[in-house]
Amino acid sequence: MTDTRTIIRDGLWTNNVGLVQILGLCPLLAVTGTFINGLGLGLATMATLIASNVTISAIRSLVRPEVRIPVFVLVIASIVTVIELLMSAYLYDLYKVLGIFIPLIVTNCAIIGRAEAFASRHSVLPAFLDGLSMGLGFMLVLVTLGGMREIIGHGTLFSHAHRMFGNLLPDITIVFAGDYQGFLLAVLPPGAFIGLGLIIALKNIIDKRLQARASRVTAAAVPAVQPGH
Amino acid sequence: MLTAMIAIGALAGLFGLLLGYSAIRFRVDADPIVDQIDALLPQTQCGQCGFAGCRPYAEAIAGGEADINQCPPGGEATIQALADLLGVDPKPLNEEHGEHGEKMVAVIDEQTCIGCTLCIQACPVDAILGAAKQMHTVIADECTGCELCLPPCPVDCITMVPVKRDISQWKWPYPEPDHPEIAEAGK
Amino acid sequence: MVTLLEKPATFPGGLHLPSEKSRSLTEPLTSAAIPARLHVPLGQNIGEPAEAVVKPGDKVLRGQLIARSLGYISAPVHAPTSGTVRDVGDYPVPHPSGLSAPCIVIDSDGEDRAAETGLQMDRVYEADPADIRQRVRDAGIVGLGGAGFPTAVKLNPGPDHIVDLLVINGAECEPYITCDEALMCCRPDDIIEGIRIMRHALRAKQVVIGIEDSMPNAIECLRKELERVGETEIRIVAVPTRYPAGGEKQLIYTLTGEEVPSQGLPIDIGVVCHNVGTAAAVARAIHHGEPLISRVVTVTGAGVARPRNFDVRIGTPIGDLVEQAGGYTPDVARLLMGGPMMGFTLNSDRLPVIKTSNCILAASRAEAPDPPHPQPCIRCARCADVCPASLLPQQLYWYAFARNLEKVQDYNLFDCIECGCCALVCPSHIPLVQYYRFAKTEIWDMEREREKADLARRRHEARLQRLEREKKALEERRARARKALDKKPKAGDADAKKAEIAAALARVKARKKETQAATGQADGGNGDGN
Amino acid sequence: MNYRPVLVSAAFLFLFAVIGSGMVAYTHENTAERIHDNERRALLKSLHELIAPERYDNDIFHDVLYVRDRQLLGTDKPVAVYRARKNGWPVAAVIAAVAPDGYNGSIRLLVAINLDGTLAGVRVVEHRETPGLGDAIETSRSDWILGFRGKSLENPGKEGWKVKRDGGQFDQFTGATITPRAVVKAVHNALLYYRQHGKELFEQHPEAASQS
Amino acid sequence: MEFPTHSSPYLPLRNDLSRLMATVMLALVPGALAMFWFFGWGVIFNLVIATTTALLAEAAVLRWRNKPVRAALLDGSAALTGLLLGLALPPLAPWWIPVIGSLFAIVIAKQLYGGLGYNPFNPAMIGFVVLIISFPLQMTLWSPPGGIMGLEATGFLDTARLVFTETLPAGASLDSITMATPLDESKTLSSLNLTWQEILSDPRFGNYGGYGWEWINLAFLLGGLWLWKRDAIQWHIPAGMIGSLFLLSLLFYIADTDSFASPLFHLFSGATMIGAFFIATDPVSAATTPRGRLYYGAGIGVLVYVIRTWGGYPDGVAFGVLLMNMAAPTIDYYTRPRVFGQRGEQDD
Amino acid sequence: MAELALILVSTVLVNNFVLVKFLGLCPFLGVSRKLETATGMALATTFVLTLSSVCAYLANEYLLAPLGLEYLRTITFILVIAVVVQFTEMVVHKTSPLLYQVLGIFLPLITTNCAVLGVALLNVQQDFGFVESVFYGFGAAVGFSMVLILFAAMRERITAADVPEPFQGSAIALVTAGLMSLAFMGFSGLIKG
Ligand SMILES: Cc1cc2nc3c(=O)[nH]c(=O)nc-3n(C[C@H](O)[C@H](O)[C@H](O)COP(=O)(O)O)c2cc1C
Ligand SMILES: Cc1cc2nc3c(=O)[nH]c(=O)nc-3n(C[C@H](O)[C@H](O)[C@H](O)COP(=O)(O)O)c2cc1C
Ligand SMILES: Cc1cc2nc3c(=O)[nH]c(=O)nc-3n(C[C@H](O)[C@H](O)[C@H](O)COP(=O)(O)O)c2cc1C
Ligand SMILES: Cc1cc2nc3c(=O)[nH]c(=O)nc-3n(C[C@H](O)[C@H](O)[C@H](O)CO)c2cc1C
Ligand code: SF4
Ligand code: SF4
Ligand code: SF4
Ligand code: SF4
Ligand code: FES
Repeated sequence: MTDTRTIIRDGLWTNNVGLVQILGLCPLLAVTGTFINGLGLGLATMATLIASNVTISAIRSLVRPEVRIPVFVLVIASIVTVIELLMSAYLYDLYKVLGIFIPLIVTNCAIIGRAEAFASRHSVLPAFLDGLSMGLGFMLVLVTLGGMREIIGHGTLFSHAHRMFGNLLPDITIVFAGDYQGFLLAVLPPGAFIGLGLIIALKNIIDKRLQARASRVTAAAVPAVQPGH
Repeated sequence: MLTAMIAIGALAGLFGLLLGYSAIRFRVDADPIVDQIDALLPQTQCGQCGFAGCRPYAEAIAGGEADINQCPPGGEATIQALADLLGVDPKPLNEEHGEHGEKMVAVIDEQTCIGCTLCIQACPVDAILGAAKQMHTVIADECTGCELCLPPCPVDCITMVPVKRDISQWKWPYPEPDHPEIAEAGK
Repeated sequence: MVTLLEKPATFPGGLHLPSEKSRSLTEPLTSAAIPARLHVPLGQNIGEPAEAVVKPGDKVLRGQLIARSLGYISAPVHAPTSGTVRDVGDYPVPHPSGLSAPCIVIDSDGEDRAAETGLQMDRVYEADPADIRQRVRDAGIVGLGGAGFPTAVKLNPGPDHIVDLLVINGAECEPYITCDEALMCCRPDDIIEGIRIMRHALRAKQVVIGIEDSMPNAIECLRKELERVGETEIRIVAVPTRYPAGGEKQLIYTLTGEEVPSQGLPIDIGVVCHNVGTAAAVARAIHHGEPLISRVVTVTGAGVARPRNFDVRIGTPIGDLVEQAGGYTPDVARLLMGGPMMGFTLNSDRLPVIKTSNCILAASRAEAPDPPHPQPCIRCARCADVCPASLLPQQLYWYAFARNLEKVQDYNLFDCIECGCCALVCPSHIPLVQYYRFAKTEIWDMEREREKADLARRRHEARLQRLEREKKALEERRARARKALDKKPKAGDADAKKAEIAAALARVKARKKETQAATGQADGGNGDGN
Repeated sequence: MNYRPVLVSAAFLFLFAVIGSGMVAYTHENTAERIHDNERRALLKSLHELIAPERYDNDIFHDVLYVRDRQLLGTDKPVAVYRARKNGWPVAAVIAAVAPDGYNGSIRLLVAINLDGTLAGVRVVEHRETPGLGDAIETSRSDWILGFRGKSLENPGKEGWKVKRDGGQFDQFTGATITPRAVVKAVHNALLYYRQHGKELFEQHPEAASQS
Repeated sequence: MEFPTHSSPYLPLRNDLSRLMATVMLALVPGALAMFWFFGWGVIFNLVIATTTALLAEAAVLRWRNKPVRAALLDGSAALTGLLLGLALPPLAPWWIPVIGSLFAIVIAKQLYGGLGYNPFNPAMIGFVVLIISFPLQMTLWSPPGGIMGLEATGFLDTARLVFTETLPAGASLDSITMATPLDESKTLSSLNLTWQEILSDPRFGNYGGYGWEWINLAFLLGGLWLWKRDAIQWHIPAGMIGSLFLLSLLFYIADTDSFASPLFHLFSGATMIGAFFIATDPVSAATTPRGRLYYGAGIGVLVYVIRTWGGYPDGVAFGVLLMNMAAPTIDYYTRPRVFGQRGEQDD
Repeated sequence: MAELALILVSTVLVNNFVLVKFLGLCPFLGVSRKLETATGMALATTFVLTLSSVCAYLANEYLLAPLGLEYLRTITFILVIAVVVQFTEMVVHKTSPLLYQVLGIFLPLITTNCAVLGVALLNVQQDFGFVESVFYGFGAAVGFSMVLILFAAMRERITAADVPEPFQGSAIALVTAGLMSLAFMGFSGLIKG
């Protein structure tokens, strides 16, 4: 059940935090005005998730049930605060934009959720992998939604990359249409909700296609296997 | 740095004492969720869910070890009820466990029955009457249609027949939204 | 304590419907011919069906008991005419399902000889109500107003209820149906007599007959009859013509301004309600010794040539009645039992008339068109505006549609009287009533399933316990057998084990001593013994 | 009653709290400097857009004064005034004025005024105007706000300090007059304030930045 | 003889959905004509574009879902959504405004929920709100009502060119051919601390409402009353909405005649009447219990007043309707009528 | 007084925590399938949110600020919240099984409700005093509860709707939340300043 491939597939697709578990929604919707913002918060969340998963898995056998949750949140909060301090030291612009949602990574339901559901039941290595894949899956949703909203809302992509990369990169903003007036709905709160709804529906459609294909494949394969028995 | 550690440590320690104390002071025993789940299961006791009857399955659901969509006799209705109880999204019946079919009862062909009592031992609800060497009969009202008596019968004298509905048990059909244009659109 | 209102109250909702009654009133009430073969169903009432007491080949007389009642809410069945029992078995019966049910088939001998029933009573008004009830029960009388509830049960208010008011329902609010009106015009004597018997049986303080104000003739006939017998304690009230004025709860509200409690019975507010036909049937039984073997049936609609009312023997095939009403017209498109609002379609006219058949409606396509295609509910709430039970039919529909049986009960599904007003006004043409009936039968079915499941659970648990016991017993037997074999205690608990171990140690020690002693004696003689 | 578990949980929580806060405190000590620096630089960046860095040599970030003038600065609260000097001589003042009557509330501005009373520039720091309509006051949306540069109380005169629709000199945006009207008025008021208090502004000693 | 079967009742049914929708459309005619009279051809363009898009969008989604297309189009609901949206849009809006609005209304607000009867929000108003928050500039392109200060409404050709190619007539600027609506203008003027008396003396205002808007509202009121007569709507919602708007504005007006508009102004400005009789009454998204409908209407009235008086948008009908749509299921739940025979529990 | 009323209006309507500020979304979507559960959650959250807003204020004012440990806010606040929640749960569970039936199962979920920590952090960010903190916490909770209950009632209705298959479940719930937030845009500008 806990083999590497399942863990990774779970995190990225089957049990994706944002699309299937519907957790961690606050940052997912709040900071995805642009691709880069999504990327920034995604990385921060992933780092937290990995660190907290590993720590909690390491101490899992020591914790008593009545203080389990407080200990978990303590661990997570410490990690998040460290990350927050580091970001404000080294990625100040991004830190300013993400605002309150960085400390709020603490209460990102996904993190405590993974701590409870996975890390506290598995050993360090799978917990690390789980953190990585869940974080990656979450980040993918963040950047997809961010990219989508940025394109529709502003007609650009990868704008404000300097917030993330400072002067490492030149301005990589892609402008799709010069005189695009912007479709504000996409950048406003309603657009975030509707956008995520559409992405989830899209995932459902893809799943259905995959399933149809899979059943067609097995249907074709069964007769070939049967004579062997 | 030291102030930080001491301040937070002291706060946490205090809270720890509080929680540890109240964990003892306010201890309560587990709640009866298993009973609630069990009450929703159809009690066919057929084992198709992969457990040795409905209650073990209920225990497995409560323990988070089994999914809610493994009981074919219950079908969608049971899944829906379980989803409501547990506050999760309903999902389609897992077909690995079987398909939801019409309600059936077992009937023993009394001509063929040799009175071996094997079926009696298999029936989870003691719905089969008869003693050794005598022909057996199924009490239709008590048979759950679990089909567990079929495999042991050495002479294959047990068949499953749909439950007969008389006029007092008749159900009004669900009104068909029979759009003629659906067929048209399908073409 | 309920009191009659001076001015009738207005119940919520309701509709003005075209009456269509005059067409079946042009001809007088006559008795229909007795057919050669009658199919008498055993379940003609709410409650348990009756159980046949005759077998094929038996000769029966008119009024003879042919099936006895089972249980309290049940009614016996009597032979409608004299003849031979041809068969006892499943035949199609008039029921929305179109299914078959147990029937007694009687071949008429054409003589219509009567049996002695022993139902008559003299000096009724001095008799014990319990005696009257027993005779009403033995006469197989059930409510003729539509539901077919055993009348004797309703004549027994129970010790803790006082009947303030006996309401006699002559409203007959559904379009087309005129059987009660015909009865009131032609047999007012039976009706009034029946009412007086019921009043006596119930010890009712007041009696009122409610009749729609569109039937002045009927009101007049009853009034004359009251005058004739000098009865002054029975009032007649003309209620405004509005469907469903004849619904029990609606009629009681119209007359008294009191609401029958939701999911309760009229007796909860001290009222009992009977149909006029039921009253007449009671009089026939008590005064003439005639059990319920016939009733008045309206045969009407644009689909029959000469609409009219008949006094019909139970079991008469509908086709025969239509024949006597001049046969079908070419317009006929649909055959209904009951009125157009509450009735149900029949798939064949070979079905028999039963105790609850008040009307046979052979409708033309214009009268009862095929329903237009249903469209989605737009929540316009017209249905709620006309619902006489003040329900929210759109919500009931919404949840019945989604098969949410729990919610649909939250919205008081079981207060729906299936009057059909909502469906008639729905702009989206949704068969609302069918959704409610679907939901109701589904819920009943679910309850039956639940009961079955509970039974299965109990039996399964009992079995598990039994197996456990047997296993224990078996183990004990085995243990005992083993114990008997090697005489060693074999106990599970720690103390016993300790004791066992101690004993074993002692034995070993003892043996050691023995051997030592032995070796000492024999000086290594059998050192590697055993 | 057995109190051992109570102590164990408390100790546990304590332990983790100490480790966690120690970790955080350590990080804090090592980053505090840099974070402070970042904050400073962020403000400087916007100030530099208004006053080129070559024009002054003082520590403008700390050479700040807080003043109050409900009438002309648009708020009850103290308003920061940053002062640029070169070789000790005043060069320009940057007033964090507020335009209180925007379409959706206050608009916070930085108004930089040269010593001679001409505008070095104006920037919007924060606003809640309707996106797509009133937000043309941002530099990223349009160049409108750059148009203030070089203007003063005399250029244009009193009548000119209005939007065109009200007979003045400044453009309004299509469909949105309220926002530019508010900004124009606030800038004009800031200039008036400077005319009244300009002298004092440069004379007073800087106050501790923490006093807010 | 054999007969076909189905469930009761068997009498001919009394009402019809398509006829209901057609009645509503017919009742819109006086109002639409009044708008055409005052605002010219732009109104017609909006109606045509919005309705066509609505129908096409509906057909497309139904096709995708393999549902019967023709029956759904013929029920008239999509067309009605298009019409109502069209009537809410400024006459000089470019062509893509009604298109985007209709697409949102039909696809997101209606069909994603399963089409007619299932949408929890008023589709036309969703379309409108999406537009006003996304394209505030285009959504303020109201031409001056014809006849005001001697101005003529923009002609057919000029309007067409403006709507389809976004080119202005020679010598004109957007500002010269558009004008803030009275509700909008009154907000601007009162923010300049003018009193209501001064505001009303502006030529853009008529006797008690905005110039032209009084007549438009009157026409919609007429159509609405006819709807009520024809039994297509019940009185509760319009009465609740107009009543609460009237009372609230009266209260503030009496308290301070200078800073608050008169009740008449509120009743005969903006979208009050079309809102009360045609939009708030959308049965699908409104509350359905009798008491609930009254509360629902009253809630809209209050919200309209609050948003008009203190909010960021000139009119509050669309937002008021959507906000109360949101509350409708809860209102329904808590205002279930007392079932016949049920005692005590919930009393009217 | 007027200021406190403004705080309430602002947190309930204009800056609604869920629909405008994006806080507390997971429980908003997670426990809104049924009206009854949503009501339970709303009650529990109102209680905890108000309480922890106060506790966090106290912790900040009397522990962190005097010691200059503001950077430890997140840790302290979340610790306070977690303990308040857990303690409440244990007490309720023991003392009132009935109340526990209603609230109990929701309490653990509240620890990870962003709204709770969000309120605490925003309180500090906006320099609120004690009374203001109480009102802010309470207002946020009422705003959360209101939209949660409205949303649950809508979702109950939507479950019976003929929603296209790919949209069934969370997708249509999110779209609905989006449309709700669209409607809430109507309150923007209500409070200036
Ligand atoms: C399950 C059931 C139980 C009833 N019990 C009684 C009863 O105890 N006493 C009584 O007077 N009527 C009883 N009734 C009769 C009802 O009051 C009513 O007269 C009957 O259902 C026919 O009503 P309808 O034709 O309006 O449907 C009962 C009816 C039903 C369906
Ligand atoms: C909608 C509706 C309409 C009814 N109309 C009549 C009617 O017109 N006349 C009548 O006697 N019973 C009518 N009934 C049946 C009565 O409610 C009630 O069952 C009957 O009067 C009881 O009398 P019974 O037991 O003698 O049949 C109607 C029932 C319903 C639900
Ligand atoms: C939804 C909406 C948002 C608006 N937002 C603004 C705004 O942010 N700033 C502004 O100046 N005008 C805004 N307006 C326009 C004003 O209400 C008003 O029409 C305008 O300022 C007067 O412009 P005019 O002089 O061009 O007619 C908005 C209008 C609407 C309908
Ligand atoms: C009285 C009445 C008012 C209506 N109002 C609206 C409306 O405001 N907006 C709309 O999109 N549809 C309206 N419709 C049409 C229809 O109900 C609407 O398209 C449904 O909401 C789509 O499911 C109305 C229909 C009627 C009968
Ligand atoms: S499959 Fe269902 S009915 Fe069968 S044993 Fe399992 S739970 Fe019981
Ligand atoms: S009789 Fe057979 S099918 Fe019926 S319950 Fe017993 S074992 Fe199952
Ligand atoms: S009358 Fe029909 S369409 Fe109207 S609310 Fe009732 S069921 Fe729905
Ligand atoms: S059938 Fe039921 S729901 Fe419909 S109007 Fe009659 S009582 Fe009301
Ligand atoms: S992320 Fe905010 S509540 Fe879950």
